[in-house]
Amino acid sequence: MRYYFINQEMKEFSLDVEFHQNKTMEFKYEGKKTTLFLKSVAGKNYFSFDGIGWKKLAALGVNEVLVSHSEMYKVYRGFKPSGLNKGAAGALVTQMPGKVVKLMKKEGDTVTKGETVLILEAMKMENEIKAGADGIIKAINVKEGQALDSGFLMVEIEE
Amino acid sequence: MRYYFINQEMKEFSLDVEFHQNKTMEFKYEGKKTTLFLKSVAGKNYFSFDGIGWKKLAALGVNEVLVSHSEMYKVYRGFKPSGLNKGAAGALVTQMPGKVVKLMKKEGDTVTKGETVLILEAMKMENEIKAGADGIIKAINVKEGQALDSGFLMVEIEE
Amino acid sequence: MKGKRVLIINRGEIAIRVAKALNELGLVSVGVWTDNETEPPHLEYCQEWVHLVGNNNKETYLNIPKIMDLIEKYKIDGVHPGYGFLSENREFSEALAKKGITFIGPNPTAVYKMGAKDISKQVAKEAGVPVVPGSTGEVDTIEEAIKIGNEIGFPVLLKAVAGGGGKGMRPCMNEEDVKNNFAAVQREALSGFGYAGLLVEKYILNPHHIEVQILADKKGNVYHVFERECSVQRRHQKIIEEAPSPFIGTDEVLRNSICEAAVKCARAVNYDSAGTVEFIMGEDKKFYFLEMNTRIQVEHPITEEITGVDLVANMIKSAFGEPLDFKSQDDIKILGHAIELRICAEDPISMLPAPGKIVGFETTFPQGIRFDHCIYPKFTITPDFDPMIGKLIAKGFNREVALRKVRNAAEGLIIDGIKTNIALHKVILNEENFIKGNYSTNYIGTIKPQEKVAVKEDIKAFMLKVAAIELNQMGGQV
Amino acid sequence: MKGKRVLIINRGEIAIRVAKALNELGLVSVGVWTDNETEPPHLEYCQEWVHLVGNNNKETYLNIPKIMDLIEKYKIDGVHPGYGFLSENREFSEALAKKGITFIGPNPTAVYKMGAKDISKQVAKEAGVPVVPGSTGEVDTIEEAIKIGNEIGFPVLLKAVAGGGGKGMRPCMNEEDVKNNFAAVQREALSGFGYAGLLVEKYILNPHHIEVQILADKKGNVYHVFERECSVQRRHQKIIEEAPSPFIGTDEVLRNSICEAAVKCARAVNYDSAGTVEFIMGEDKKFYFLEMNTRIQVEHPITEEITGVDLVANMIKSAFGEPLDFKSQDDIKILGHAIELRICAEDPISMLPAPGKIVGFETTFPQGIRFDHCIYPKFTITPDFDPMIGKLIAKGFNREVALRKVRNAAEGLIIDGIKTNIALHKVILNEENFIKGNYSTNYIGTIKPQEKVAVKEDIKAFMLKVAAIELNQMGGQV
Repeated sequence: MRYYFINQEMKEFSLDVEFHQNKTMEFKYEGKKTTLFLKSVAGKNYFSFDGIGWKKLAALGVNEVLVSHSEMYKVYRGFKPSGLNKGAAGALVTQMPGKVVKLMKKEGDTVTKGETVLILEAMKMENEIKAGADGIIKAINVKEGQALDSGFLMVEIEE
Repeated sequence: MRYYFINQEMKEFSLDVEFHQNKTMEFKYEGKKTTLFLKSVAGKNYFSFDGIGWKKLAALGVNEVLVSHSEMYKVYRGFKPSGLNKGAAGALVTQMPGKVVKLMKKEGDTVTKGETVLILEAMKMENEIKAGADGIIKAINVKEGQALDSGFLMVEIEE
Repeated sequence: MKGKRVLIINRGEIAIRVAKALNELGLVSVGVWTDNETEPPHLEYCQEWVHLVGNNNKETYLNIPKIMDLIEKYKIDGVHPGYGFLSENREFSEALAKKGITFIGPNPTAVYKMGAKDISKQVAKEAGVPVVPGSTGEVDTIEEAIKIGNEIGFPVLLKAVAGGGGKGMRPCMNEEDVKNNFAAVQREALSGFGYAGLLVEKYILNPHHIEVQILADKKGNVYHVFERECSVQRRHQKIIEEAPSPFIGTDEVLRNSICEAAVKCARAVNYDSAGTVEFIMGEDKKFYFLEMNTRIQVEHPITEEITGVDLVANMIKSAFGEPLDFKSQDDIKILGHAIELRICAEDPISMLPAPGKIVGFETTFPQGIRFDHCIYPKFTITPDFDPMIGKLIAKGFNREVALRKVRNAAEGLIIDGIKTNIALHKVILNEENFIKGNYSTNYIGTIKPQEKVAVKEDIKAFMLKVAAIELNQMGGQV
Repeated sequence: MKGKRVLIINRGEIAIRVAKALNELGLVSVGVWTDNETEPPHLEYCQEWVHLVGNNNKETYLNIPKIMDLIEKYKIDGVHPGYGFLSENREFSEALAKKGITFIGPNPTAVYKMGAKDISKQVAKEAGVPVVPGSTGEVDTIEEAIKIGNEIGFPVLLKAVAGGGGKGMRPCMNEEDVKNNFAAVQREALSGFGYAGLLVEKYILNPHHIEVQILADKKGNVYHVFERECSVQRRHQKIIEEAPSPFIGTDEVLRNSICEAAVKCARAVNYDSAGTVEFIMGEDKKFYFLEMNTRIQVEHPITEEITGVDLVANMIKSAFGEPLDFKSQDDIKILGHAIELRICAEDPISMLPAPGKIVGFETTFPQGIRFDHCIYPKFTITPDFDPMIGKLIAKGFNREVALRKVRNAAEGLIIDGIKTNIALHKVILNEENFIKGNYSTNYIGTIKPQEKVAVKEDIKAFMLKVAAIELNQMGGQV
């Protein structure tokens, strides 16, 4: 089974895994092999890389997202998705769910890099969303007061 | 669905239950009807008898035993077992798992009520098992050092 | 008091904390659930559950008429507001007073006087407690704000009159900043606290945020329960608190004078509940009255841990006219040291909110840890609510021990599926200035621990994720 | 000390408690599992897991050669024995000393002197601490026991030399009792502690069992951490403990003298670890040295709660020659009150062990509760081990608050599938003599709270059982 991990900047990791009946997993990564031992004790799951030292395996694994330090990776089990389009400097994409408080620009306006295009409120905090590049606003896909999910393309700027 | 609860002294309760899709249970007991409300919140189960006050429902229900104050009831779902034989005064049955430390009597011996027949060790504690009636020891079904489960008929006394 | 029915108009960890105290005291804890949080974990500790209809805070936790209806419908005797929401809302406490409902908090006048920052400063001054120079009343226009800024000298701070917990505040280094921020702070004030009024005040450099816990009854007895050091902040919001303050240290004279000043402020408004007097302390150890929070504070647990005083239970007893657990100020003593980490759903580096769904939650703590939280596997953190999802509190025989314990506890707190600031806390707990207890409110801004959060990819993390998903495929157990 | 590898030769809640302390101090906690407990919950807190082969305690937790092999094989630097098993076994601590392995406990000589009750009494006498009259040495025959009984006067107590925790003890009212019990106590001594030697001593009526916690380092510093009242007992085993002792109350002179007596006993054997000096106190408040337990005690948490001293962590630091958390006796103070309930798998009325399989476990506790336990849903309690499965500890600002909290906590502790003594605890916590703090070790025997355990059938309990089973049929959630 091959796993793919891809983050918002399209950074990608892929891992091959084999699950053996003796409760071990064989990983292949960049040619190197790693064995992971698994055990369930008193209703909890534990892992070990040497079969001696054990740690709790917290994740329920129900989600398709891995959070590593402060990066989020989408996880794909057994397949690699096609056509994930990278967020270009001119594409303003929500990094978190939120609500559009105020649009500072309208379609057709000229913007310079770093200029505030709109204000997004998330968790009672106001965040100024700034243009990632000089250009003309090609499309504004949101309106004031609109609630947005993470990864939503709000504004497209033609460079 | 009818449930039967029977304890060691053959005391018996039976309940009729109907599970409704609106997450309520209708109980019938001695002609009286009772409604039980059920809810799952944040991964835990709760019950209510009035739909306002809620308490946690702890039991996983995987066991067939109900412990009520200090009595244990076997639970039978949908059927009533036949031929549960009551432990007579002359039948010495283990009330808990344990190990036979010492037999004080042998088959054929005469015993008087209250006389110690054998010593059973459970949880590092020695318990003197005494005759429940005057009589002659008809059968001893255990030997010293033997480990026993709960409910095991150790000695039979003919009154 | 026993048997009284108390409605908790809050959610999350504080609703749990309040329900625990109500149950323990023999009252009936009534909790609410809303349409944008239909399975709130706090119901676990509430004896009765009530539906507060609505999809956002304005329709629910901030909606006074709707809450008054519930109170009538469910024959409620008292209300605990927790913190935030309506906890310091004068109209609410007055509406309750009119109906003869017990508000578990101070009297409306105290709420009003301390809630309006211009008045509160006046109160403190008259009580003989120094205040930070600034606007004497609300500032309605950018021009006015700039004028005051020039009078008292920049930098200045723009803050919401109704604000608190650092929300609705922005520092301005110059006139330009005032222009850029004024409208935004007004909006944040309105959306966060339902009132847009602003204040301008002097911004002290390298200050310490030190606050004193107050506990008072309805008979005029006002006690302090010592201080808390709350200087580790980001965006003017506390993320680590400790008690006692390492900056005050063993200077019992200073400790006593700041605690006494707090008692003066509380007495000046006939304070009659649990509350907190916040001070700002300069490097010269001079302190100024900042504001009084007329509610139970997020960080109250560290005070409970070092004094053994159950603040929430005593707050409830006070509200119902019951005697407090102690008879004199001398009964209240400090034993040991406590540190609290606020666990927030946010990026540990940018420190920006990062809502999402928790998919794994495990704790492996040493002895002496208290974790006040509302986390459960599959808990979804929505943008509607505060990103703080838990408070990790360690109590130790001394600061060194507390630090050792909280460090080990942070290592043992695993929350999977969302970004949290745990990684940032780990950096801070091992950073020399923090270890020495040598930090001001500029700590985050100047030491920048967030930049030391490990960003190196560890392929093992990916393997564990795979293992978890595979295990899940086979029923969750090997 | 950091990085040292420590083997925990114990199980259950104490193995968890020890592992927590080791992890917190930066040592490597190595836990064991045996063939009659292949999934022990204590492994959750152990960094490494080792298989201790065997099906019963003689083959495993009491098997010195086998343990020495593990120590060699896994490069162990130190051993923590917990309580019971080999915690007070001289041969074991000497075997470790020979190999240069750190025994986390006192030096072998102290273990020997305090472990052999005849010698320990001599030690106490010479230290100027009064002892209970009784046999000066081991009693090998029934005749000898009866002879001593007649000298010091009946009633007398037959106790195992190697015993402790009330195990291997029986009171004898007359010669007949001695005849009937002598062999049994010998057998219990042998199976429970691996040594059959017995003692005979005077049996004091309406006595209080009060013990003093000792903490000492390897440099000759011996401190006391105040007393514990342990008089609520059944079959000479404690079921409820509290600190400080309500019988000593505010009599600081008495408190100081019993604590000082304990320190004298400890100094007399150059004690250098955590330990407990047990006293028996008559109604006249005269106290006699009973024995010294040269190990961490089951009830150590209540002392930790009221003093803030982490006894287990300090015991480990002491063993590795590290300085303790405090520098003088005056650093150790009492703040508040703590009560511990021993939760046992036993019939609440007959108080006899009732092993079985736990099928439901839920807790709903107030603030200030500590629950040291090894319980998990589906945990099977076997007859091989002690019936104690948990310790419910409440800490409060004063005894009244602690009592309120522990009462509420007992209501919120649900263990389904086995009999437990929770129902008995609930009766005691509401019984007037206990509430007044007015009880001796005869409390259970004379007040008989077990007879007040509700035996009325509540049909609702049956309905809930049905609900649980039905829910389970449909996947556990509605």
